[in-house]
Amino acid sequence: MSGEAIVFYLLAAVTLASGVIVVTSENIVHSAAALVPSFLGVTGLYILLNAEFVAGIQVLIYAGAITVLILFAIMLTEGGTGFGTRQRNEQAAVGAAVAAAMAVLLIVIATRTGWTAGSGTLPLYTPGVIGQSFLRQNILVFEGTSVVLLISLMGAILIARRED
Amino acid sequence: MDWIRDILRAVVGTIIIFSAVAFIAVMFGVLLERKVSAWMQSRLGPKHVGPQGLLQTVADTIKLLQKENIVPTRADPIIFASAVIIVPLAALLDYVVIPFGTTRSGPLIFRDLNIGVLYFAATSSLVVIGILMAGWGSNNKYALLGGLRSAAQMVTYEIPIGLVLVTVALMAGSLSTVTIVNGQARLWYIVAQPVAFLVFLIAATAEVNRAPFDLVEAESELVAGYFSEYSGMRFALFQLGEYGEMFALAAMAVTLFLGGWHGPVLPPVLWFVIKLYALIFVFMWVRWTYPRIRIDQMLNFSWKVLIPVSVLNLIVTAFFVVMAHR
Amino acid sequence: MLLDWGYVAIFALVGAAMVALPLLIIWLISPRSDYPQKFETYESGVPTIGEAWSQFHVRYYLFSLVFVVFDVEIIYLYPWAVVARSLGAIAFWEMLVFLTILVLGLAYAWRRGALEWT
Amino acid sequence: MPGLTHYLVVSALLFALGLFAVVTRRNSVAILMGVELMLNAANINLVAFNKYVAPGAMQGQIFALIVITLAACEAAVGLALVLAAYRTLETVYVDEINLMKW
Repeated sequence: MSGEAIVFYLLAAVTLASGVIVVTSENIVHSAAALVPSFLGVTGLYILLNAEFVAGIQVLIYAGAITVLILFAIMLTEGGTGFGTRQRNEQAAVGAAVAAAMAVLLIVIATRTGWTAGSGTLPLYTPGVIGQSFLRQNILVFEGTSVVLLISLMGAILIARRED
Repeated sequence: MDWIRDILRAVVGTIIIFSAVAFIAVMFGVLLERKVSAWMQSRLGPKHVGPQGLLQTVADTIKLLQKENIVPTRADPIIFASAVIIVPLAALLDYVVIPFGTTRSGPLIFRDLNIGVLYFAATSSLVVIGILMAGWGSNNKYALLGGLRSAAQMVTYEIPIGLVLVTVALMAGSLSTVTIVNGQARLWYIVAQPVAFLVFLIAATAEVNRAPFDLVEAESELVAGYFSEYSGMRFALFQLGEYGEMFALAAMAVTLFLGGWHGPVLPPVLWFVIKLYALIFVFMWVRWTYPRIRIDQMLNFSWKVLIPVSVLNLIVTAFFVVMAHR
Repeated sequence: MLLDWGYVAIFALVGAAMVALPLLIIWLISPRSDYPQKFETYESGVPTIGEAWSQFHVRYYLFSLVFVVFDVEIIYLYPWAVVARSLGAIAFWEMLVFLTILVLGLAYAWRRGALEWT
Repeated sequence: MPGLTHYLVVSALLFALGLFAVVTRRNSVAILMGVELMLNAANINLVAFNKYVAPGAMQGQIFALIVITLAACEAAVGLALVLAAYRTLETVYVDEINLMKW
């Protein structure tokens, strides 16, 4: 087994194991804390896929910002007080079956399809290459994002602010 | 066997950087803090352990090692234990991209990453998670309040730091720290970017929760903030995290604005260390001079002063960089 | 490039081990006490009342909300900063549009009082 | 050497985990965490396809960045909704938020 394969399996194991903690833990703060190793595992996978810029963004936004937001939201609502409360609804078994069926379906599709290996070599995705792409081909996406950000900022403030 | 050599080099490099940060930066930094504060208040400071009190922090660390190992029964054991690893580790991870000097065979840096400053921003944002976990895991009212305040403060001041990093990256045309330092061979960026330097310095002070931004661990109201419940060696590890982060930010300021290792006559590494300690002295000077500000002033200052100023500064810089290039 | 990140991974692993080392040492050598008061939560010396895990004010959320949006904004500035010089004036104008829209967001948050610590 | 299929399998498993959280959790914040896991799974796919199927183009990575952005917006707005619901109904459990149901 090559070094890359070992690293891949380790990262996949970290991602999925902490993912399992996220979805099964009875303590909501443990779930949120387990999100961090899961996101970091995905970061490692991005690096294996030669996407280091995306990996940096993943840490900055997911691990550094979204998790903080989630932790804040937990502490502003139930916090740790919801320990005794049931965390899963009555359809846990059905849900597990659906999720398992979904996983099987996706895996079958992924393994049975003959993916055409693309032509061309993978360029080194430096921030510069990404920047070129954003400012040239994907300029509309780039400017559109800022509008989306503005709208979601306004919407979220409008919703979260106490009206008094 | 190339890969064995690589692994060995990485491990040795890590151990060197960690020991240097722990002993030279943090232990000496704590001593320096006490000496500087004593000097500013016309006291003598630690004087008895070793020559001129030089070994005071070593003695303190040995004392902390022998303290009882106390985890409060009401605390959440897993979160409580992981926070104490995350905070110092996230602070120390910053040192990967800091160029300490240069030798004939190339710059003295652990690894010159393509996304250098972005990596720096990403790892320092991980500290916030550790602090929130420490505050929540302690199940202590002071700790939780301090943790929430710390997190609010650190995320607020991450934005101006990010904007300043972008401004410098724009000047250098690269995110790699080595390229940024090389770009300052003739002129340090502080000359062209005094505003950005000031913003970075203020935001860095807030980022490491030092006075005047120490309202999150204000002794008189919050005991010690998020690490109130951590005693003995765990307390020392939080100190490692805090001082490690302070030195990392100062080193980043040196890299971004003060020309890194560049300087006449003296060897490069020495120049870097001199600049680093000069900035550390400024941090300490500020800490022992200014009173603590209130939380609303702290937040207002970032959102209504620092961020608009740094956005404006970025636009002006972009204008000059792009127009000058034509 | 993978080599760079291999180094970083080893840095993180060895670093975690070195940070955990003092914890192992104190686990081995530190004295134990079975004095129950020592394991109480600290509350200025009086007996602890209730759990600390309670509800907090929504203003913390408003600040982290504005933070997330601006943090996301900055990730788009990094690649732009690298190529702005080579792309010339067009890069400047594109970024001006982008930043203006986000400054509008800041102005809105300011106006609505989301940046007030009330 | 791990190939495209390896990444797709990991992402399928992560997606299923997220889906499980979304359909069975009662706490709305936990549901949002499940959604974040699903978005991460989608992102792994995008970047993996970029590397193995279309290495010349870079739409995969660009799109992954867009998805991360939208995930941040979604988290901000979603959690704001949770807070608003908590303020009026004093619960974050989705089966107790039933004002519109009769």
